[in-house]
Amino acid sequence: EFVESGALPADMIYRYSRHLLLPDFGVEGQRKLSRSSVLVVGAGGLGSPVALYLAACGVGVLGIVDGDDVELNNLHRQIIHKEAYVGRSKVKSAADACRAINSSIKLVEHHHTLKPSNALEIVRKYDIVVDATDNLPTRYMISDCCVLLNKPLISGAALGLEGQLTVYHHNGSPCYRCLFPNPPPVAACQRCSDSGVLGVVPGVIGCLQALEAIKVATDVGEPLCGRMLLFDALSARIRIVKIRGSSPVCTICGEKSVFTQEEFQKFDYEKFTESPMSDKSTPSLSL
Amino acid sequence: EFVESGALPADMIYRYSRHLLLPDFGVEGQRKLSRSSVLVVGAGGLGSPVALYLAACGVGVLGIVDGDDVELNNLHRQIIHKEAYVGRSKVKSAADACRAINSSIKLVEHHHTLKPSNALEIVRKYDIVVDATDNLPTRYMISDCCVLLNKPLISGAALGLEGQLTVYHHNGSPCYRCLFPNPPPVAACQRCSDSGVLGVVPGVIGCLQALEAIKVATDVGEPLCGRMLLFDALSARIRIVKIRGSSPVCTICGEKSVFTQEEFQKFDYEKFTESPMSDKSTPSLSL
Amino acid sequence: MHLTLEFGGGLELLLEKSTKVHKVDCQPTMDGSEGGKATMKGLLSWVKSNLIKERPEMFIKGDSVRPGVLVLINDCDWELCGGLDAELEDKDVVVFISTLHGG
Amino acid sequence: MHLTLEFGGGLELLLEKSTKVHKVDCQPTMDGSEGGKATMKGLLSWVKSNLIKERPEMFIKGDSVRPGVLVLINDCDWELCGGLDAELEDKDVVVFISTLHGG
Ligand SMILES: [Zn+2]
Ligand SMILES: [Zn+2]
Repeated sequence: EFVESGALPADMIYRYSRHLLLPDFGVEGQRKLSRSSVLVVGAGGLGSPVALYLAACGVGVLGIVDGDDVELNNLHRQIIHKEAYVGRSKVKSAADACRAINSSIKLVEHHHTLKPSNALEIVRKYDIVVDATDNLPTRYMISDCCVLLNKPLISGAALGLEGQLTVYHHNGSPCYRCLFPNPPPVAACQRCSDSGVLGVVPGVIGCLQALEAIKVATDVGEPLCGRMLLFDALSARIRIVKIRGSSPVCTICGEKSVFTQEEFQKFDYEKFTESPMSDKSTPSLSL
Repeated sequence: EFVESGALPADMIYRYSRHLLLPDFGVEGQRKLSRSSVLVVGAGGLGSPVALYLAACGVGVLGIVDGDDVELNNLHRQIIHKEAYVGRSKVKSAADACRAINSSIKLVEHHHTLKPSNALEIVRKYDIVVDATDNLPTRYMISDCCVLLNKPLISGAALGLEGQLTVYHHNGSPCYRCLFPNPPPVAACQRCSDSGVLGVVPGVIGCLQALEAIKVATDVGEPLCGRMLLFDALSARIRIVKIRGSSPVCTICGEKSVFTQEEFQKFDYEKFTESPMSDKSTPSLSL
Repeated sequence: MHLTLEFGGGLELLLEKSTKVHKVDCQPTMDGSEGGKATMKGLLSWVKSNLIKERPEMFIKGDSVRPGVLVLINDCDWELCGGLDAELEDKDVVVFISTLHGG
Repeated sequence: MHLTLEFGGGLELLLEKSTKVHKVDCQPTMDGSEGGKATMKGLLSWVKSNLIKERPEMFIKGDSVRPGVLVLINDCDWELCGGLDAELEDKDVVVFISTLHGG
């Protein structure tokens, strides 16, 4: 769609020259990127670097979905949003920032909260999905949706001074339900608004998510399939561990799964996890 | 200077609420950040996330030094610069972007190439220095300067699909000369303009540099002193290795060092490394 | 036997002083004897009795860990090593980490 | 003895197919015998003869590595393990990495 075939256009050669020089990446990698479409779910702490780096590197289509507005207490970590956008849509703010750094890619703004009722329709249009959300029910929902539509899912999370990253449902890797068939007790579902997060921690994880998306889109290198990265900012330790593969008995991605798109659309993820999808509570600080 | 004492102002409490909630960071961490000053040398691939995250998190004074102008072929990785700034000063572009996300911190623009003749004067004003440059002679110069002025140096590098990170001259860690007393042969000095770099690789390293700067500024956690992080994007492997401490026989930071500020100002780093300080060559691509 | 136990993702809050890394000397056999096989099942029981200071239901459910906790033996998912029946050896590193949801 | 040798920071370009990780079986003793002590000095010589395919001056200078190369034995700077005289054991992991300057 964006690059027909053969040689890249001259302005692209100049813009992406530092990519084209890479023996492991080169013209073929850049062409694959320009033909790929990536959906970033969440324009927050993780989504900020994901969207900026995917826009800068030249993916063909970048979709961003988020139903929230920018708040001042987002800005300590959500570097895609300017003060001038406080009170306005996060998706608009993020898309404008991406356009300003690369006007040559196609940006799609999905100004909704992703829900079972709209997720299939939105996710279907993309090759790769990046989970940059901040709550448990949405994480289950996105994973189920990606299994139903057979899309690779680049999943990152950050809280406090720690971060986690893996690629679900790709090259034999598990889905979220393979790893976590049952949701944790409600008391274990801490959010950034409850427990805080050091701003640059989602920055590190988000950059690594953008990298994994690029690797999956271009088929270059070894993505984090069947492996999980565990990041501890305080001690500056990073562990990359081997995790189980896709489970044959998984109720969603397993061989005998009977989970359908219709069931997905009716599934109550908030009830399943006993946890709300939106995270708009203001922390009560007594200092 | 920026926060006098006692409680934080109300707008700061709201803006940084997610930091204040962190038990390991809290009000004391935020106050230390707001009283710290950090100099970022280089507003390029590494400097982009470093400057954005340090501005967002609320360091008191953020200085940026770079003598170059924004070029279109920077934009695939230098996410702080907008297309509208192509042809204009990188320092101005970066400072404007930082101001837009946090107008409450002080930004200082040093629109020069850092040289032995001006480095002491500029570096002296800051508590912490971040090396986000792209060439070997400047790396030796910044390290020597930081030893002379006794400043911690957060040093990152990225090329191709690899990155490296450590903290020099802090808590007994070595200086650059302790590790590399002699410069490598000229043929080993590849640059991004020669060999290319995948845009998000300096993104990952730059975020980690911002994190280390925050840890040093707030005295929270264990900075990467006497350790080096080695990042391989292709295989998604990260190694954190133990490196030697400060060498007693180092000609710069060692006990018997006789290196003075006067000698520093006259030292020819380009001749020492047989390598130029500026990196303005355009790659010759035949595609 | 000497084991290194690490807790993360918030699980460290259940331990004294929220310490993440614990180097311990224990006999995580089913009857605590030196001779028996040291298993993860024995270790979970030992951790619950000896390290967890509060809210044990945030760590254990039934005879396993609660949902949402990943267990790693020498950087490998315990599901690949036998789960509760996985045998432990001297100097093994066992990580318990709660999955994060924030962003 | 079995060793894992890794090359990075561009040094892999000196090897066949630019392969970064090499699992090798070698006797890096000074005379190549099985009985002698395996040292880093012996290993450098073995690597130069057996793995380096081009521009050896980009890897070796004199009897050590060229300036700008870090050597790590089991994730530890070889300067802390004895440098050229460091003794190697079976299954050790030795990393040779060239320092990067880009940004
Ligand atoms: Zn599954
Ligand atoms: Zn030194």
